Amino acid sequence: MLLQEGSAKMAKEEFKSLEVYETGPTLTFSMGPQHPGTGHFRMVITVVGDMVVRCDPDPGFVHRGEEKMCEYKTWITNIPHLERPAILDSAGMTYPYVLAVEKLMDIEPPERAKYLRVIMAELQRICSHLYWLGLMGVFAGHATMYMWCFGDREYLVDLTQLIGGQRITHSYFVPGGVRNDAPPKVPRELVKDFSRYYRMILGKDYPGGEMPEDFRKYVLAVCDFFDARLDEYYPMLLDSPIFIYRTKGIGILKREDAISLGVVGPVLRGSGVKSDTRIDEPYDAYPYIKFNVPTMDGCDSYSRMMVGYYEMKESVKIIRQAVEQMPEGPVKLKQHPVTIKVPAGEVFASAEAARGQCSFYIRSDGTDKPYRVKICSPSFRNLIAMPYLIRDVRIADIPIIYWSLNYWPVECDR
Amino acid sequence: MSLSDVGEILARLIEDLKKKFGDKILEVNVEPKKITKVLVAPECIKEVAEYLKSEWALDYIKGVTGIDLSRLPNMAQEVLEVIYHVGSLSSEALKAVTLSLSTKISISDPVMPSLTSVWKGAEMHEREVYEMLGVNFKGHPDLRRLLLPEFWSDKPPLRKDYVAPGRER
Amino acid sequence: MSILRDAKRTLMPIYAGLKHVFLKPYTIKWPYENIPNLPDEGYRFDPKAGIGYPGSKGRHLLYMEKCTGCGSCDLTCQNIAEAITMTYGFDVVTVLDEKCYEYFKEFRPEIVEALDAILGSFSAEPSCIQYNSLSSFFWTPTDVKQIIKVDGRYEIKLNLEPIFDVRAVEVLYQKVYPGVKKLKVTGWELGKLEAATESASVELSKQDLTVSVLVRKIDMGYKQNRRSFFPSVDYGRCVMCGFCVDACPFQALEMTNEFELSALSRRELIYTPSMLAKRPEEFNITGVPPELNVIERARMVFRRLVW
Amino acid sequence: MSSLILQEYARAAANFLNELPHPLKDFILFLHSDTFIKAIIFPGLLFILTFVMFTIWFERKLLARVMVRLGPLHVGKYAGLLQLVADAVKLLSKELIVPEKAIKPLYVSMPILCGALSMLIFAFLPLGPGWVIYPSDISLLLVFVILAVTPITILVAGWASRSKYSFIGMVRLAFQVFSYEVPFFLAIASITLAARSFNLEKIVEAQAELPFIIPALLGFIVFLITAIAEVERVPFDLPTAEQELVSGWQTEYTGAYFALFYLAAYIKLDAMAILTALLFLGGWHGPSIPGIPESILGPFWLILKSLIVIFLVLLLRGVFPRITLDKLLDIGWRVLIPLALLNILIVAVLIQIGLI
Repeated sequence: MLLQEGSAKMAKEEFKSLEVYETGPTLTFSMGPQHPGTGHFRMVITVVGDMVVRCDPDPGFVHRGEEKMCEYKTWITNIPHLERPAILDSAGMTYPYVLAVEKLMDIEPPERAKYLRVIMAELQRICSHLYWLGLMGVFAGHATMYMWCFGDREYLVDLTQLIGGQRITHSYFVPGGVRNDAPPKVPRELVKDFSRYYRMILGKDYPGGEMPEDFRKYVLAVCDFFDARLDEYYPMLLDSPIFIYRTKGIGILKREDAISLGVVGPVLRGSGVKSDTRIDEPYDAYPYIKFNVPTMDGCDSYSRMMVGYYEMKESVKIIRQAVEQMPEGPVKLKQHPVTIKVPAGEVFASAEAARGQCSFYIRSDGTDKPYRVKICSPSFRNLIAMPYLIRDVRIADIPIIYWSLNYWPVECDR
Repeated sequence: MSLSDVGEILARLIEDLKKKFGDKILEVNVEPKKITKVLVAPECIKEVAEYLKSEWALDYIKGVTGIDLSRLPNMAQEVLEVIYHVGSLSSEALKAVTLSLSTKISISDPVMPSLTSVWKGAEMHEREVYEMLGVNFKGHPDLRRLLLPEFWSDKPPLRKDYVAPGRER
Repeated sequence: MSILRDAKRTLMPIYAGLKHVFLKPYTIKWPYENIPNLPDEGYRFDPKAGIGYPGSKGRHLLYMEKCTGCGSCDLTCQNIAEAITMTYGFDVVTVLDEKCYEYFKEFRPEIVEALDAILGSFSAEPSCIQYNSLSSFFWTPTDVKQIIKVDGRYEIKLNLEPIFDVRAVEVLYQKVYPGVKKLKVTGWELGKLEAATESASVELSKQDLTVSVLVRKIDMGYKQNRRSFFPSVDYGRCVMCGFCVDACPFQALEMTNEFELSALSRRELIYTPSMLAKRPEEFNITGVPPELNVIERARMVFRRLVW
Repeated sequence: MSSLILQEYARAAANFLNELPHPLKDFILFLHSDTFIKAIIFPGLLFILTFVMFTIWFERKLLARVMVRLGPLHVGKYAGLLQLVADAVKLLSKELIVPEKAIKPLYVSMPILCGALSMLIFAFLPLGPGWVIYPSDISLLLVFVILAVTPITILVAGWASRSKYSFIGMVRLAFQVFSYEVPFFLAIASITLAARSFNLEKIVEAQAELPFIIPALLGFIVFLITAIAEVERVPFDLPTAEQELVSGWQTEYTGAYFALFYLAAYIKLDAMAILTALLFLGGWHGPSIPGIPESILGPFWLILKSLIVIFLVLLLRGVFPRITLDKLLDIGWRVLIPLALLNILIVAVLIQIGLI
């Protein structure tokens, strides 16, 4: 039978942390790796009744040895496969790598490239956060949010496609700049298609009649559109009493715990710690741009989600400023496009990816390949919070807490 | 915070460490913008870590790197290096600081004390280093396989003598 | 008051949902509708300036008249996806001597009549090669593309466009050998087999007749690339990063905005240099699936039951 | 001339019938009878299937439009009308998997029982004056009995699957059903009080002047919420919560078994909508249109009213997240039951002062 008398004893031997619920039958089951709620990731969950006693995260189902792979590939050809772990946020993953290699080579990218990098990184941060918010809806049983987020995400993906050539995984950043300049013009059909939605959502025509094909103005128009859309998300999901009931007070990670566990990104900021690599260790064009780092003091799933929501608003602000301030000029240092020489040495560099601080430790021995590349990916650093949070909660709260960490199995496993 | 401030703080930190621990600090590698690394012996790494946490408020672990140094040029003996990248969040002045605390252990007997009691967040990182490089962390609460498959019976894959299948050339 | 506010917050989603019913959907009915967001230009790279031009990173476009066969793209891709392979252009020729020609005249007169006709007035346009026709080895008159009489022998070409592969042996084994082996049943015997990188041949004999199939490297007439050494791309592996375009020092590779690359087998995803040299518009792919009639639709629906 | 021939044929047919053995004759006469036509065509099987098909299509289209997408497009000439047929063919052609550990007789029989029981509800629902398959004086009670029994088939199905997710889903369903049946019945009780009958036709007749939604508004709200919970729709779809329990109690069911459960859920939804229209919205009463007989206009109004209810229930799926079990029980015992009791009080007072 499912509820065996002796299972509590068995579980006690198996799991040392089972102290509180010594009596009473327990049920142990795997969530994942084939589960609509977790993705390529497994949690071994032990429950007593409806309460979760223990959660044992088991990553590694999508581990592909990125760090070992880096040792076999050259400095530039590492870039396409380094962005694979987080395809929605490929800029976030390659950004610290590129920064680290630049520090090793002691070079500085041209000014315009810095702004283009910021635009690209922020666009992808929004894309990643939209995925987060949309799937948060799905995990709460609200499929509409997912569809809205993905519908609106299209216009941001179009922007990244115009700049980087592809919808995702652009391989856009290289040491010494970016691979190509932003296009001067936007395809006419896209502008026509977008202006219809602009009118539909904002309820007004583009100021001055027809929307121009100029890239800068188009980006600003998309920013306006997206701001208006963000305001519509709020009453639909984030202010809905049921959603607030589902997330508020669920999965509390206190401030001290957040610091001592070493979590990053919106999880850390949702616990009230104001920490952002873009502010603390500013890189590229971030020092020239004014923006806030949203934090929430709730320390719960709702705070984390709201931090993500407000971060999207901040990112729109950053993109607006970057597009307006972007100077003319070259976008890349003159160097060989695929073979670069990197002097021996070691470096530790960080950048703020969508899910939090992503750091690279790189050691070079002066050859054409890295000696060791260590990726401290944000999801891996947030993984540790999972067993602490998924404990003494209901089964229904597991997906909510899991997804409020914005955990991305591939990024964790690398 | 400007770069010079960070450099100044780090310089003070290292001076303080040298004064406090003396010979136990084997090597200091300060490269502005790149890395600030303090090499200590494995026996006293816990002591240094506790000092850093209590006196310098370095309470935020950013990552643990393990490297197999045996294929580096002019490397006398085969050693593994384990580096703890730590920063601080409770102190506003130290937010931009990343200190790398490292230790070297021999590849034949890779044992070192675990720092999970100092930095709780190092648990998963140490588990990863354990399975990827075979470093045995003494005192780790739950030293188990993390990312590799259950049936993995080959060498630790991030050691240099492990060659990925299909990459022999 | 808080109850009222809660009620309002509860009803707001219903209002928002109802409002969206009247919006135009985001959905693009691809492939029945065009995708508006595709940049017209493909990604290109200027080796002199050292930067790329923005554009879509879709299928590659190869300029055969610029490619020198240096293999930089191959070298770069080896570190990324191992999708690019440098391949030679090969020619498959069936050589008949006089005696053999007479034999065919006796037993398969319709073929030889066609051969004669083609030989008499040869000016056929080159068309796309049909690999399958080679493996059967039994020519039909339409398969024969060119016949040349050299030193009293007849050389029959089944393809005018070169077959690209890494080695001649591969071509022989993959394209010719399966058909040749079938011939054993009808009394033909396999004779001398010569297999090398540059050329390969197999001899077939029946009584005193000898036919040989020859795979040999051809010169496509590009001055800078006498070896006909061009990259072919396996789109089952390519990640479309475009670093091969960056690596080409002669601007011979570009990317296009063509992204509809699906195929029914892995083999069809390997694009030979002659396919890469075609511009997307020359492929003339509409993307719209064919209209099925009722019987075909029913078969698709019931295919599980039928099996 | 032609009428003569017809008469001839009729006479011949009557002779033929008379010569047949008794049971067969009875059967053929039954096929001609009113009851049989009702059971098969209008309030019966064909109508149910068409109504369910329309409901599912409507749900898909409506949700798609709320989500700013298009919904089914290709199957069927217009707007994917026949998508459900394609889905049914797909489901029926799938392999029927019975888990190794499952209790096979129960596992296999429960979907059939569930589908049959939910169809049985329609036997007692009048869809217009006289349009009822089995007229009964206690039709409301019978409907309620069947509605109370169908969850038990699901409980047994979840138990018989012997899977952990099915088990948890089943337990959730048990909590949900047993806590929501009480307010559900209390809400109905006020109606029977007001109409002084358990006969659904008489209940509708009693609403000729005033639909019961006006005196029993609280009861309507309670009834609607509990009805949504009874048919396991969002936001009360905990037993089959995909993100938590894969698919709850139906995790192990495939192919035709799954199709039967799926169908049963929508039949129950439709039955609930019709029941709501009958009990609260005045049934088949509506403005009469000259030239159209009452027997056709009645069902039209009733179906229109039930469609409005269905629209509301379907829309909720697009706009609300799922609630948790503790909140569900909290609402059920602490809010809905007092509300339902208050509603009975109000109705009783209204009866006492002679307003109803």
